[in-house]
Amino acid sequence: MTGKKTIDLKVNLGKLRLKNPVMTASGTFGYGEEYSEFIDINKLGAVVVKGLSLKPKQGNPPPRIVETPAGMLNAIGLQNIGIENFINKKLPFLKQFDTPVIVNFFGDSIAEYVKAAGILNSAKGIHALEMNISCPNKQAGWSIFGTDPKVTFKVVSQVRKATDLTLIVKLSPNVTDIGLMAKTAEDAGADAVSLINTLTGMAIDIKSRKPKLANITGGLSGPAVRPVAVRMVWECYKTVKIPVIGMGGILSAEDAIEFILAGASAVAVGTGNFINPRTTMDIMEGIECFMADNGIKSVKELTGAVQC
Amino acid sequence: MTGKKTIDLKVNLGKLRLKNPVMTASGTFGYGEEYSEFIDINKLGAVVVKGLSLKPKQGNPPPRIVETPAGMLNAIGLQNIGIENFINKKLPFLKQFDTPVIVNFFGDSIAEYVKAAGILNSAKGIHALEMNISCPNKQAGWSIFGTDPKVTFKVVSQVRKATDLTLIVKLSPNVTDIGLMAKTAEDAGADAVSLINTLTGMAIDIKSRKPKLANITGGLSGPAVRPVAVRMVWECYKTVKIPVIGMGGILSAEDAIEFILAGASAVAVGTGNFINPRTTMDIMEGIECFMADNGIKSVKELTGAVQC
Amino acid sequence: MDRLLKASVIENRQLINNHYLLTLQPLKKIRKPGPGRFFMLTVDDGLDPLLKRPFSIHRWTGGNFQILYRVAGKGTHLLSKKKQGDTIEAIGPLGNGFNVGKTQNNIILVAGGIGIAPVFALAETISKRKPLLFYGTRTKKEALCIDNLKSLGIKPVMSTDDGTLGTKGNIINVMKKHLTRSTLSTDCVIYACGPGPMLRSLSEFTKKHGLKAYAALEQNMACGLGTCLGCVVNTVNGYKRVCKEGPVFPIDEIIW
Amino acid sequence: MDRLLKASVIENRQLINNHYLLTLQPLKKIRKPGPGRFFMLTVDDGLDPLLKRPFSIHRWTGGNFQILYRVAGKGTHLLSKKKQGDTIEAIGPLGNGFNVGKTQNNIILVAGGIGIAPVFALAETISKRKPLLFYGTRTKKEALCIDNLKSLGIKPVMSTDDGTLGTKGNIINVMKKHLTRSTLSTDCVIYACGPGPMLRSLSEFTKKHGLKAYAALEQNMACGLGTCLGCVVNTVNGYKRVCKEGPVFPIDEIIW
Ligand SMILES: Cc1cc2nc3c(=O)[nH]c(=O)nc-3n(C[C@H](O)[C@H](O)[C@H](O)COP(=O)(O)OP(=O)(O)OC[C@H]3O[C@@H](n4cnc5c(N)ncnc54)[C@H](O)[C@@H]3O)c2cc1C
Ligand SMILES: Cc1cc2nc3c(=O)[nH]c(=O)nc-3n(C[C@H](O)[C@H](O)[C@H](O)COP(=O)(O)OP(=O)(O)OC[C@H]3O[C@@H](n4cnc5c(N)ncnc54)[C@H](O)[C@@H]3O)c2cc1C
Ligand SMILES: Cc1cc2nc3c(=O)[nH]c(=O)nc-3n(C[C@H](O)[C@H](O)[C@H](O)COP(=O)(O)O)c2cc1C
Ligand SMILES: Cc1cc2nc3c(=O)[nH]c(=O)nc-3n(C[C@H](O)[C@H](O)[C@H](O)COP(=O)(O)O)c2cc1C
Ligand code: FES
Ligand code: FES
Repeated sequence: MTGKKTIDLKVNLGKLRLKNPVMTASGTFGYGEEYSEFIDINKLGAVVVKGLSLKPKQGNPPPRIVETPAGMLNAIGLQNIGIENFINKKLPFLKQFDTPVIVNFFGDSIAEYVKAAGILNSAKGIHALEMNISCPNKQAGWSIFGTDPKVTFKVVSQVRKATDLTLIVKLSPNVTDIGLMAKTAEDAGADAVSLINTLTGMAIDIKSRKPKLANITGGLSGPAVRPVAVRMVWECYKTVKIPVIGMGGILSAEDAIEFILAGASAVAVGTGNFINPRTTMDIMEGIECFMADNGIKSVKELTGAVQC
Repeated sequence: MTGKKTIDLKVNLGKLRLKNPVMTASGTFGYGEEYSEFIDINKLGAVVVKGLSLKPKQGNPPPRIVETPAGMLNAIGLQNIGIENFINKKLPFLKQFDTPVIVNFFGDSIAEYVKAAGILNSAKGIHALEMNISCPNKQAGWSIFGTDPKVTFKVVSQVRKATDLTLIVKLSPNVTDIGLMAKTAEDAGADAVSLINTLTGMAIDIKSRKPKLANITGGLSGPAVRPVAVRMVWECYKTVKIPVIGMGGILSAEDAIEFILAGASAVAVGTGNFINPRTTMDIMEGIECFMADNGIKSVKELTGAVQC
Repeated sequence: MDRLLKASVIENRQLINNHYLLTLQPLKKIRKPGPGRFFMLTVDDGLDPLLKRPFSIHRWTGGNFQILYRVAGKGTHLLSKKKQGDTIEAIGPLGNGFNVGKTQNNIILVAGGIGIAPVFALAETISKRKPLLFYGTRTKKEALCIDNLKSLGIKPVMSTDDGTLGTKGNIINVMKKHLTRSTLSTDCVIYACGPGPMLRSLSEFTKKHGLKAYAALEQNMACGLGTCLGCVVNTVNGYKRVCKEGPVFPIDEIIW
Repeated sequence: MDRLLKASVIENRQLINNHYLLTLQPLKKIRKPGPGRFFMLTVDDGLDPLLKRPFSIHRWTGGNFQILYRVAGKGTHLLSKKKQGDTIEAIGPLGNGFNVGKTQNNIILVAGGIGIAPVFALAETISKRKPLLFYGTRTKKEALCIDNLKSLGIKPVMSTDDGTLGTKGNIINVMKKHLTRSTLSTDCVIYACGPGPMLRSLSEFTKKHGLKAYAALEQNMACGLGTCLGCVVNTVNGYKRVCKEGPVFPIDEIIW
């Protein structure tokens, strides 16, 4: 048995160093403030904040969420306070902690993506960028960033030029070939890919005959999608050389280890934060125990260690 | 209120007439024998049998199934007794009933698809064919039939020439644009599309570090996938003029009505048969009650009636 | 960490039909929360239902708190199966409750259906100021807390959909008539909780008469903490989170 | 329809650690099933766990049947929470059980761990023919049914992993020694149930000595009826369904 003391949880995402592989998933952790009551943010591998755009966005009308079997649909519509407000009002809070801040962002055009990346790049206290090219709440042809490899290549390589921060590309699972999308991001200069974003879904109230979400469709997350997410992480791990960040229905250390074995260098907890705000901490401790029990010294040994 | 007597459950799939919209999903109902103990097969809208190929197929090694949150993964590997054995040994049983028999089939090449369709076309007692172009248990480039529209068009139009039976094309959900796949099937001469087949997924046992399925990946079915299935049925309904057959996690009349409102002309029950062998019967009665309670005369009025 | 807690089920009493009163003992000490605030409760340990469910604080009795709830679906059905000694995970108290000015008199309370749960909590807090309570339910049986209200010296003006208790019909209409008959002073403040249509018609009434009113709203919730942005309502100042800025809002802010 | 039934929980008794004995009363009359057959039981009403779980018939007592089970995961954990009066949905009896020739004497039974559940059922059926029972468990505490076996006149040859009862070590080794000491007649037939490794080493032994043996196998199941093809094992005659052709197979057919 390896004592807990000698266990090495450190992982690297490009040039970014994390003290452990457990991050938060964008859009499920706000800008960190609310959860600081429940967990020690200093202990997190990284904080990934709610997706930001150049201008504040009001998002979709309610109802925005609905529960589904072992999952939930959301159609928040990327409501956010805008990059400027984030930098001025929210980043100072996050800077207090000894934990990397990863900013998830998006744009309505390549130009907006590039501009956003540029502004974020020069703000102090941001350690990495996560480009959301995958939100399924479509507006005016918007979803093509994440589903058409040509467009993906274009937007990622342009953003690459605009920032020297670690650049993570967040992939959509709503594609035929996830490996190809990961490869495209890698070729365009991404330092890592993260997946999965939500699967597009829909639920209908049979009494009113109306969609349960005002936006009609929404994104499916939670344990229901986990098998799909694990498979996609495994496919990406086999296809690209850059690190893969896995997420999709992670609620426990077991779940997290499943993703790591499938090929994830780090994992993110999304819906799990809602079910229990301490989920990230429990996972971290659970991974440590698992490693101690199994004599594993470095969590890096587990990445992709599934025996197929 | 409409009395139950005047309720019209009849639906059409191409030239095929069903007495009600509740069918069984391929691979979950065997060839009907086992379930005849639990339900009256005469009452079903249609029976869809386990996928058949020209030659018998032994399928994948075990373990072949594993439960996941509100769902299950299967990697049966299309084990089947072959078309000839089916016609000689199983079809006679099904012919006894006043219920259309829909034969699900697949091939390893276009030639095999065409040959299979031809043989099935000349067997007496088969009412429609369902082409499985979507099984995710890939072998040797096999999955492209259901994910590359060009190949899909080719195989469907060739099969179309080989049969004058109602031809249903069963679509894979593992694609970027399900509407395009449905349109491709329609353009190639399909009389209907059915969806969804299973979503490709994976589960890993963290203790042994091995995939829980011997085949590594498998197909996810059950309530977990329902929101994805409903969304895809809705997209196909908007895109094509031919009838859509909806399935994916249907366990109750409410679930079935959700699919019908999204655009399904008929629905199929898969995993639901395992949970309770009487699921199809309960759904049929539940749809009837719903229609009586809501003064709906024909179930056709409900197809696509979601108010978006 | 203070607001993440486990609580032990002391009692889960069926009051009538699908209405239950759940008494919980927090396994650590928590301070008495104000009326209108709420807890997110785990209704089951499994993955379906997945999310916690929000419930208002109904009563606070010597360190225990009570939830008055109606079985609305799967989650509340499972909650109704909890037995004495079972443990429930809770987050709370959450949100902004009813904030009654210390000197405010002339208080009018309006409750529709299970909306009595938080309205009773408020009534208990300010009972000495003799609030006027309008309370509508579907039928006589579903008129809850009547005895407890009496102990507080409050005799609600009732209405029921089927006329089995009080006036037949909708409580806002009853309130309108009642308040027009008596002198409708503009320094009164209304606090309400109930179904959407009730609150909407209340809001039309208060706008018309320039009255101050606050309503506790409901919305599907995932986190209850303000992070998921799932529970917003549309207000004159944009979308606001029911779990964080609410659940109690000035009624004239809400865009119905 | 006969094999789809509801059953009422009469008792769900914890025997030791994570082993329970569940007594069920079918809500309609069913015939006594043979040993080695099984039921698919609903462990929860929700969607997670989704599938029914297979359990062997352990005992049949005046119209009630008993399931002897070990908590292995989520489903069996939920099963262990069932209380008297709860209703469980069941399908069964299913599969092909132990088929002992009417004149067969010289019967050897082998059980490993919870494999005692169906092996006991068989022992009870043929107890008059004085079967020899080899029974291995992890530890003394987990040796179940010993008293009931005694009432049948059967005193098992025991082994435990930790040596707290019987010989320390694996039951197949114990059996090997025992059978070599006594005269190993070739007209004996072995019936076994237990973990995979146990059955595999039993099969090596029986092959070597040309003995007839049958084993009850386990496999993940979805339907239990033979339709999903999910539960196959590899045999010399190709894949066979544990739920339909099995769960009892001639041990020499199985490809381990
Ligand atoms: C701040 C707040 C306080 C509340 N206080 C009480 C109370 O004191 N007593 C009481 O009986 N009820 C209260 N509710 C309503 C209660 O939360 C819902 O009835 C419950 O969540 C329904 O869950 P279910 O699984 O039984 O129903 P479901 O089958 O999930 O749905 C039934 C109905 O409840 C709604 N609903 C489902 N999930 C939620 C959710 N997470 N949040 C809000 N609504 C939801 C659905 O939209 C649907 O209309 C409150 C709601 C909020 C937002
Ligand atoms: C014919 C047959 C008879 C059985 N009889 C008994 C018995 O009498 N007493 C007893 O304690 N156990 C018996 N079992 C085993 C029992 O079915 C499993 O322990 C149970 O299904 C585990 O469910 P779970 O949710 O608790 O565990 P999970 O968390 O789902 O899994 C724990 C382990 O059980 C296995 N398992 C899960 N689901 C199934 C399934 N549907 N079928 C088979 N294995 C599964 C998993 O592969 C895993 O190894 C029998 C199994 C079969 C096939
Ligand atoms: C309410 C909600 C809001 C989300 N917002 C964002 C977002 O702004 N940007 C983004 O890239 N992903 C967003 N996601 C997706 C999550 O980051 C994550 O990829 C997904 O939910 C799968 O993980 P999970 O199953 O653990 O939730 C959101 C998810 C949820 C549930
Ligand atoms: C065990 C199993 C076997 C299946 N075999 C087939 C098959 O042979 N051919 C096919 O087209 N679909 C097959 N399917 C897919 C189902 O027909 C259906 O499309 C899918 O399971 C979704 O529906 P459900 O969630 O109701 O199960 C199979 C599904 C399961 C679970
Ligand atoms: S419930 Fe998540 S923000 Fe209100
Ligand atoms: S469990 Fe379905 S075939 Fe055996």
